[in-house]
Amino acid sequence: MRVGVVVFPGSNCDHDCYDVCDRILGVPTTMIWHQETRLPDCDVLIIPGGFSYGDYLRVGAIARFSPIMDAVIDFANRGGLVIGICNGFQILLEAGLLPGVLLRNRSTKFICESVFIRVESNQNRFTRNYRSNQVISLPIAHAEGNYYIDADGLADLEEKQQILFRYASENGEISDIANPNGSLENIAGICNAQGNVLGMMPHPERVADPILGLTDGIALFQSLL
Amino acid sequence: MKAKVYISLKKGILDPQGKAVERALATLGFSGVEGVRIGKYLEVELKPQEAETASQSVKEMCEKLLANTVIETYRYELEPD
Amino acid sequence: MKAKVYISLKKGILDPQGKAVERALATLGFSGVEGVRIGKYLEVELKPQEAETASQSVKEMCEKLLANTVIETYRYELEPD
Amino acid sequence: MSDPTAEDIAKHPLSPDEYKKICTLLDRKPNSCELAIFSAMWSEHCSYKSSRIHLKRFPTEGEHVIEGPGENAGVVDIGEGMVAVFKIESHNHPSYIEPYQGAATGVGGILRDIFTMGARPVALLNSLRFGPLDVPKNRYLLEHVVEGIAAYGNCMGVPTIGGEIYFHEVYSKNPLVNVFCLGIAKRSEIVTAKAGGVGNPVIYVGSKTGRDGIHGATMASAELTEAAEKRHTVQVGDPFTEKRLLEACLELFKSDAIVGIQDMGAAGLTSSSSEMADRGKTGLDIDLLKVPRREEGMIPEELMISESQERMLIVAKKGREAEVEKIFHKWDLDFSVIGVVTDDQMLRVREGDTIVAEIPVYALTSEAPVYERPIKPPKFQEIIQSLNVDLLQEPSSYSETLLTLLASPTLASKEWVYRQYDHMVQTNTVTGPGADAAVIRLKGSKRALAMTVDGNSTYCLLNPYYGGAITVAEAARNLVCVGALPIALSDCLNFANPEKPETMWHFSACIEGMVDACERFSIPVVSGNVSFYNEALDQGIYPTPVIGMVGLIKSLETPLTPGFKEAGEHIILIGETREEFGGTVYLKEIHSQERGYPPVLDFGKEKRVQDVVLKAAEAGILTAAHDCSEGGLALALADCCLLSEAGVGAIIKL
Repeated sequence: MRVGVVVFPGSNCDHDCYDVCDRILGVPTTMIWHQETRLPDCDVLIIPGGFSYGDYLRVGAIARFSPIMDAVIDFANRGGLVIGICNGFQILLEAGLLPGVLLRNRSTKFICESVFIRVESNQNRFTRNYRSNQVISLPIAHAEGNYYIDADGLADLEEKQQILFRYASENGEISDIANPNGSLENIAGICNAQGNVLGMMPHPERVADPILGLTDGIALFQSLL
Repeated sequence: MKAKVYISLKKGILDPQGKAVERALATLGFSGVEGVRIGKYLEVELKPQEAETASQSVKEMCEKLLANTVIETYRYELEPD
Repeated sequence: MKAKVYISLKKGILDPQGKAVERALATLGFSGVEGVRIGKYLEVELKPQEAETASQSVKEMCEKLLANTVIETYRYELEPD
Repeated sequence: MSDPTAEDIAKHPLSPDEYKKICTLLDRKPNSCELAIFSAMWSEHCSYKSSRIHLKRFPTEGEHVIEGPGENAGVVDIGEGMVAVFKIESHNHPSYIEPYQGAATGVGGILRDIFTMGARPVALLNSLRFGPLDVPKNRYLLEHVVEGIAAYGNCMGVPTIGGEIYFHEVYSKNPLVNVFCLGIAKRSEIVTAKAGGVGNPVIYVGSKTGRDGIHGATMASAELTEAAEKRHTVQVGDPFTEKRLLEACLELFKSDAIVGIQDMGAAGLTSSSSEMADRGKTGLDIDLLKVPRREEGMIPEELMISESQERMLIVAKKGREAEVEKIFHKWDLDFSVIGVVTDDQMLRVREGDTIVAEIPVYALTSEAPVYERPIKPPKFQEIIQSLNVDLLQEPSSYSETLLTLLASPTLASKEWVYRQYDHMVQTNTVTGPGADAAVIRLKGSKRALAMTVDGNSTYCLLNPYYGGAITVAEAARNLVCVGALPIALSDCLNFANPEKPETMWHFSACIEGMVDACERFSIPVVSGNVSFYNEALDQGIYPTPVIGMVGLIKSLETPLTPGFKEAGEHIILIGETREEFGGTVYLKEIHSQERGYPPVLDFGKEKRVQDVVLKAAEAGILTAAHDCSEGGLALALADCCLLSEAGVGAIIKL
């Protein structure tokens, strides 16, 4: 299993994702500079969090046109595994690999805190190490995490079980109080129809090392092995 | 030559920043406000060229990058120097 | 009644966002671009009222909240319904 | 270049004697560009002319110290071949004029001071002071300062892991924005800021130059009168460019292609060029025509003192320019060879062939004026130090009093602020905001670093000596409470107008207290900053020394945090409790008085208390630790219960 971490100017969580894959899981991991046009051979691509292009104009709007993106889109369309975390999720949306859009948080403020997330189903490649409806604690850190999609799109997501993570209360209840940024139906993470592209706002790479406390994120990375 | 581009959120799309400004205006005592929507206003300096070609390229810029046509609409005006 | 407010950075004030978009347009092959400045475009819905009073209160809104007059300038138009 | 008119001279805050000294040093009149250069370099902000004689008293050596004050940041040895590089700096005046950009560029500046030394910034803290929150303008300043800090730090991917916020009337017109940054590097990778090697190229990298912050440096040295709020001096930050500048510089330092580097901070090109030449004992010849600019018609003096952000000055080895250019080209940054190192110890600035400034480097640096300002205690000092406790009415309900104190903005939870800071990026944060001190682990090692920022201006008002000493002790206590050995500190000294003897009385006495505490606790000062003229319309701030202190945890087991862990644990109070109400938060919030003598600090006893707690922490027998500071024992206990995840209470036998 070989992992590739795509690095844009302004990416911040590239080193964090690299550290989990390389140091904690011991998986061969390479950093891929956004100006490359071909991908090294790898089985999983991680598009990390951060402020690609300073989040200028629209989050992910400029990164979407980096030279590497055509190769990433082609890799995804051929069934390769792609995970977009936070800014990475926003880039996948701008690139059309995932449906919907991420708007400014309801509070208009940047939010960095641990939140409870309910794993909607473990039938997907990325969530197979969790139990369905399991409640885990993952940190979020964003100002534009307010997921939106029109009614048809939402119906489509639900019908094809593409909603993998929702913001929830500690006992797994989907409520507005448990919704930190105003996302439609508390959506925190979705996959595409084929299930090989995952986009999520929470940061699993930040809860993978016991020294930092909880490790609810490691199971997601282990699902790639 | 200058292009003035106005990008707004489509009707029905949530505008948290607009709501926040609306609330702030109320607390400042502006009673006559019924709604606020916030969008982007871009000024693009263009090399002198035919209005027709300029309009075509500005349209393309908006479609490709400046606006996210899923949730935003755009309009623009051209101003010869 | 609707007020359209345009807020721009003052001349000379650095516009990192405009710079980034300008470069992005260049990499997308739009060769005719000589500069981009990004500001805000607000639509403020107002209760029906005299144009004079509306204009006065919109001006005050800009001065007090909508524009950061240290680094931004503003202009606005009023559109009766 | 024309000779400056009287009006030109008046534009710069140079005294007539200073102007005369310039003429003798040059043995001719300075032209307007030279005058601008002198006025920036001899400003209070850059030359420390009113504070230099007092700062000399600080102990700056120690077992861990590698680089003390004088470089861009202090460097301390943290073992296993690694070093920590850190500094705290103020951006007070710009934050009053434009809070978002003022605070953001403060973060940008302190980050550059760290990575210019070759270290990757891994942690940010900040110490903020505002006027009371019932005044709308103070709410506006707080909200936008926090947003500016968050926007810049978050975009740079450097976690903001701790800090403090105070609210007090004296800061209404003079908010304080002090930002602390710490970076990590291998000892062998440290880079210094010397312009060595005659003939080596002088290279400008980063953003283009504009008229940002013109007179910024001198503005920080001028009392903020209402009219003098210079609108056009707003510096605008671009964190996206700085992130590329950071990665480009760290990539550059892996090669040995450069001799020295310095960030262009206050007074931009002027201070970086003359300070690098001064350290290298060389001269610089720079051509302004080669300086990338973003505005037309900029005259030499504007280019020399502009404070446009995200720019660095590099001296590379002759012949290695292309190698350096390739790196900055990769990161899409401006690169331009603007001059060469010379051996005549002159700063020579030209526009093509015409010389616009020619000044001996020593005239700008070692010859900068040094003043021993007059000192006189304030008239009411005895009065405010007197406090008759018997006149204080005992609270009718102690519970109500505790709730009132907990609800006061200075003591209340700041979660709604630090929730806006990404305090987890880089996955090193073991203990984040809200604890006594923040702790980050060092990947690949059992060691960890703890850091805190602290200040108590009320104590410093009532007795500056003890106020200064307690500030050092307080920071050390916070580190010991997370199990860390205090190893070094950086200080940011925020004071009012130094031309007033009362200000200098506070300044000198505060430093004396800090010096004694540093020596008794063997904690050296490795870097720092002085911010004077925090005074507007005769309302000066209280003396506010703020300290950023760093501690070392040799082997991080389970992190020590203030929250009680489970019922049944014993609560132990270490140290003597005396009846001391002077300068307490209780006195201010409940009786709205700021009087009396601050708590007496017995250095010997304080050191023993700290050592005992540290030993107990290292032995792993503590499950929680917290120091009694503002609000005393009651607030400390309340914190320990509120911060406990086990939802426990506490029974105390007085």
